[in-house]
Amino acid sequence: MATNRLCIEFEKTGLRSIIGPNGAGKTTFINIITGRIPASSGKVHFQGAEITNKPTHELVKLGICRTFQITSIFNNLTVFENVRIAKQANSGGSLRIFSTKKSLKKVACDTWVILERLGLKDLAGLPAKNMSYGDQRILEVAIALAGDPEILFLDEPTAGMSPAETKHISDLIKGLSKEISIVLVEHDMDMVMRISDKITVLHYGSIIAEGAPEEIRTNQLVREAYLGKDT
Amino acid sequence: MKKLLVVTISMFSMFFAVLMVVAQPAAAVEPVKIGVLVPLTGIVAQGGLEMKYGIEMAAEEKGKVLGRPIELLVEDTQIKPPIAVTKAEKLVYKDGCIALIGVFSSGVGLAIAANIDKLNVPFLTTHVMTTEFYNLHPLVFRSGQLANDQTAVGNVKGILSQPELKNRTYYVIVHDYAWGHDGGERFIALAKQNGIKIYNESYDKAPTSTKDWSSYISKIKASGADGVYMVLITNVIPVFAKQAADFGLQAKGVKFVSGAAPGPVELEAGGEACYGIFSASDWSWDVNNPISDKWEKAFFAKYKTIPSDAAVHSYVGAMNLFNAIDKAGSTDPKAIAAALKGISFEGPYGTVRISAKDNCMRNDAVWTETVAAPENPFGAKVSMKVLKTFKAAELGPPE
Amino acid sequence: MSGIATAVDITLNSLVLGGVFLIVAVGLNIIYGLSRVMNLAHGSLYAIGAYTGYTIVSLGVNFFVALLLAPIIVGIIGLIIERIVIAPMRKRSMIYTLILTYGLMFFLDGLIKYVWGNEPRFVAIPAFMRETISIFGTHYPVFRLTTLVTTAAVMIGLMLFLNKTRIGMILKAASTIPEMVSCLGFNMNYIHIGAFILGCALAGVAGIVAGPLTTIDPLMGHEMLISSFVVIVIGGLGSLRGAVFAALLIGLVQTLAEFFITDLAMVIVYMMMAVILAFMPRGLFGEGKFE
Amino acid sequence: MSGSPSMPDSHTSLSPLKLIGLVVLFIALALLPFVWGNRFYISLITEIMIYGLLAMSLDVLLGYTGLLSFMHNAYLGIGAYVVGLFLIHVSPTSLWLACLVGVVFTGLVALPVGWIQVRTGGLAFALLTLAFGMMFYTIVWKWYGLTGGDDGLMGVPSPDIQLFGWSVGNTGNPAHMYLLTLFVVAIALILTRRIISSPFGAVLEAIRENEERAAFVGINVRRYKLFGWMLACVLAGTAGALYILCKGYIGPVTMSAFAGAGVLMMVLLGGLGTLWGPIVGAGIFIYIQDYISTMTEHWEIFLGIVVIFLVLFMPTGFVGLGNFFKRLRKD
Repeated sequence: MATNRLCIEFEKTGLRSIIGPNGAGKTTFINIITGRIPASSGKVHFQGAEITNKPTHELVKLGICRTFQITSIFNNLTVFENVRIAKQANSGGSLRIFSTKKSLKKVACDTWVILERLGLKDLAGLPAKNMSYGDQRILEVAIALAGDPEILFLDEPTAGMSPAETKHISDLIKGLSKEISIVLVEHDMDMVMRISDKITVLHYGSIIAEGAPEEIRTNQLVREAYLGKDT
Repeated sequence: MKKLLVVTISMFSMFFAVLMVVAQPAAAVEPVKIGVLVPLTGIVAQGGLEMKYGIEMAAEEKGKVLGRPIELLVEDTQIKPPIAVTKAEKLVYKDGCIALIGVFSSGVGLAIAANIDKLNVPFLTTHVMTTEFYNLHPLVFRSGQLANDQTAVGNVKGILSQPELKNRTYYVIVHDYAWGHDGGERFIALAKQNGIKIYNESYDKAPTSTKDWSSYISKIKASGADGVYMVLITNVIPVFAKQAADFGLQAKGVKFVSGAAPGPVELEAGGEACYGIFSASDWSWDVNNPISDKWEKAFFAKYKTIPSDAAVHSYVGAMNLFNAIDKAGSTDPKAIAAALKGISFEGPYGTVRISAKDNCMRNDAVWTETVAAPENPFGAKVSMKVLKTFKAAELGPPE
Repeated sequence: MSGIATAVDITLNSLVLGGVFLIVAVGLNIIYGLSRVMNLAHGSLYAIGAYTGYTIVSLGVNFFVALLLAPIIVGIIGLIIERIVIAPMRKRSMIYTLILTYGLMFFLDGLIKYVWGNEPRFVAIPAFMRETISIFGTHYPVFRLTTLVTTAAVMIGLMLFLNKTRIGMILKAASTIPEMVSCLGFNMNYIHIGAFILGCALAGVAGIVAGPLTTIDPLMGHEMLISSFVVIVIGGLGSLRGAVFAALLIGLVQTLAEFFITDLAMVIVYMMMAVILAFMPRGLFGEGKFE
Repeated sequence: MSGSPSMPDSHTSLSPLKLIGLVVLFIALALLPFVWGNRFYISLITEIMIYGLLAMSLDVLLGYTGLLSFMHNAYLGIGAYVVGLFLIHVSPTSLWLACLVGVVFTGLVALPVGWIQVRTGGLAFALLTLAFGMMFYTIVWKWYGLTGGDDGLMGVPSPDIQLFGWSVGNTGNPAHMYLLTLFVVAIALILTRRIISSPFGAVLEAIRENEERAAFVGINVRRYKLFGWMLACVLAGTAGALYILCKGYIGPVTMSAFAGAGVLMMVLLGGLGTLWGPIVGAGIFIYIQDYISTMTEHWEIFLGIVVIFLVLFMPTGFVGLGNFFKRLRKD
């Protein structure tokens, strides 16, 4: 049982982090919410409506977007196209088979705004596969952002990033958490402690602690989960 | 660097291939070009090869037509109708052939005939049995294997002439395409008229790609029929016979009558399992007359393979065509067609006359049984022994 | 001939046909299961097995010795193919591997025609196998019964190899979780080569076993390839039980279709294949999915 | 925001120079039959264009949506059979109606098949196309009464439709058939290129690149795969209508698995993901199949080697070669 009788509430805005030792069920949990794995039991509600086991693209239309632990982007498309396609899928126009991509003026403008915000503007013409690993992680966040998310799940965004990139991405996430709700699955403890509004600790598929960073740092149960019981 | 090297090689090979095609040897006197369409790949490649040999022998023997040398241009139809049509277009438009000859299967013959107005050349088939060729088109002729109706008449008469075959119940199995259906239906109709018992009037239809005949043979065993009438493509006959022998049909005394003349080379592969197959066909090397014996020796000397009816049909057909071109005195398709009507040639199996009424040949035929071959110069183990001969008029169709 | 005799005939015929399908399909399954290579040239290797068997027997070697020699030769051919053509495709996408093995099929079919020509060939089976024995009133060729025995022997041998020998277990494990096996220190390269050779050898065995049953001609590989696809799809990927069930089922349907001349029987088989592919990706018993 | 600089797009949009070049090429091709009167080459090039259209429609599936179809020629066959049957049984004169019925019927057949096909991807999709393809092949072969079975459709009347005063159809002057084919294929090429570079086309490419990420940006992957499938099948149906007009014949052999893989070969020879590449590929394949087979009947060995060589060393095909040389000049 990856997750059992797990109940979490997310606020409209703010940055919630989910931490826990490897195999605690963090990724499985957000996979269920985002429709990547069908939920065997339990319910998922979003803004009052029940959305359990809805197909992925409908969830995204509702505003539930995510990034993946293993970077998942459109390799052979340019950076600009990666974000533009996400924007187009979100704001409509995909069924227009005779007009050109340029004709979707608003989609193009919004794309430039997102690229600007994430500092990817000068890489716009580059095929995504030629970018550095760190930039690809940032591009994936940009793609997720292009879906106008209400709630954004980030699965270990800083994994494999340089300290400078980690700093840049954590500031960005902090800024975003003011407008929308962000759920961060992360191992980088000091980053989590620094920027999270609230932290939930998962262990063997169930919640063992939930609260502000300070409470979690001093919580005995959390220390045992990580460091193991000292006999 | 590796990629660059590889790319230059591929460019060079393409260039070389184009060069080879374009550099056509210039001939001194403009030869008369005849297009030969035979299957050189696929399951009937052996028959196609023998047809090519027969036509080459005729060209060699005839030497000149309209005072000009004969040039044969051979193309492989792969017995696929669309490819045969493209090859026919190549022979007529690109190579400038003034006539087409050959073709092994009905499907291919009918596909080319459907395009004959566009091609606008006389088209003489030498191994097509479908009855749809009677009066099909003013430019389309047949001078080769007995048609389905003639074979059915020959087989029924042959069965009636053999006491041990007459009162058997025949199980009919055919290859599942137009030629097979036509052959099966005609035999069943004629057999019923003459009181020959048929076990399954809705005859069995087996796909041409069938390799494992066990379930069909089991059905024959289950039916208790002591005779089998098979309308199968030439090279499948020994396969069917061999698998039937495996199941002990021959041992139980079942006799086989074939709606298509088995090819001698194919029979060799089947060995003793192929003994005891009766069939009406134009010719087998067991026919002894001066022309036939002379032709057989010349054929064996040149090609070192057992002379077959596919080769002799094409030889006679080619001679008819060459004589018709000479008679017409020009390469105009209408003139050659007019000359072909009613033309006849004294060949190894007697006079072969192309009927002026329906553009298809009339000739004598033989009723043969496959037996262990007597002493013969060709080293053949299996031979088609002649039991009875038919006059052309007997087989019809009336003119 | 009584109804029982016909029933015996049909069952034996479908068992023989199903047996050949089984060996070819299992070979294809092993190669795909272990190295994710769907080898479209598998049918041609089956044909090469039949032709090699024919040549060995025509050189006077005893049929049963040929039964061992042919798979070894086809296995060696498999090794050569793997080293030259398949190995560089390791990292490439599945679509290119498919197209490559398709080109390989063209090449091998052309080679068969070049070496052995076009006419059908017959394997000279030993004299004692040519008789027929009567079972429940039907004369059934002894040779076809020996084919059943050979098929059973090959399958049991394979089962023992996979479950009892060390290499076998490694191969079986690698087909489920390749990463884990490589973490345990086994060189995945050898496993891929081993799987490919084993798969080709099985195609070779099926070839020489089926040779005397049907005609040996250059096109025998094409139909067998499509039938073996049907078997591994319906049986399910990586499952021996599934392959056995599916092979016998297809053998029965094809035999009955030919016996009762229902024209559209094969259409039903393809429809079943389509339904399983679309709605039951694991097939009837399979573990793995067709990615 | 400093306006929106020109969108860096992986597709080179049609610069004026290129446009003129294409128009000149089209006119040259249109005049070819009158300059070079040899009828064999004209009908050969017509056949190449028809197979090119079929290969291009397969490229829409393979090169742009990343879906491999083993037997895409089945839909050419359906289109051809329906047009042929309409001409034989309904009315031998109304050719345009026959072609319309043929293409629409192919679409109607492709819809339910497509609905099942898009539930799968990758190898399962390819095997499913094989299953459906063999189903159509067996039905056409066995339904002897209607389709003429193994011998194919016989007795197709080739009406001479008056296209601006020219008689088209397989008995008419092949130059007219050539022009009709050139006209239809050119339109299909322009339309498909327009669709591929449209927002809809961008969705297809996203699905090709990464199907899961496409779902996670809000694309209903199955629906768009179905649209891509329908576009490819309708184009194949059009090629089928042209095929029976040009050849006056259609048979199961054209719909077989063997021929289906030939079309796949054309796309690879030409180059994946370049719409007009497969048309070049069709030319190369038919050249190999026809010319080489006259020189030696072992043309299959030659073709096998070319394919293996291409996949190993030059996956972008001959057209891709062009880009290869461009890259060479740059570095």
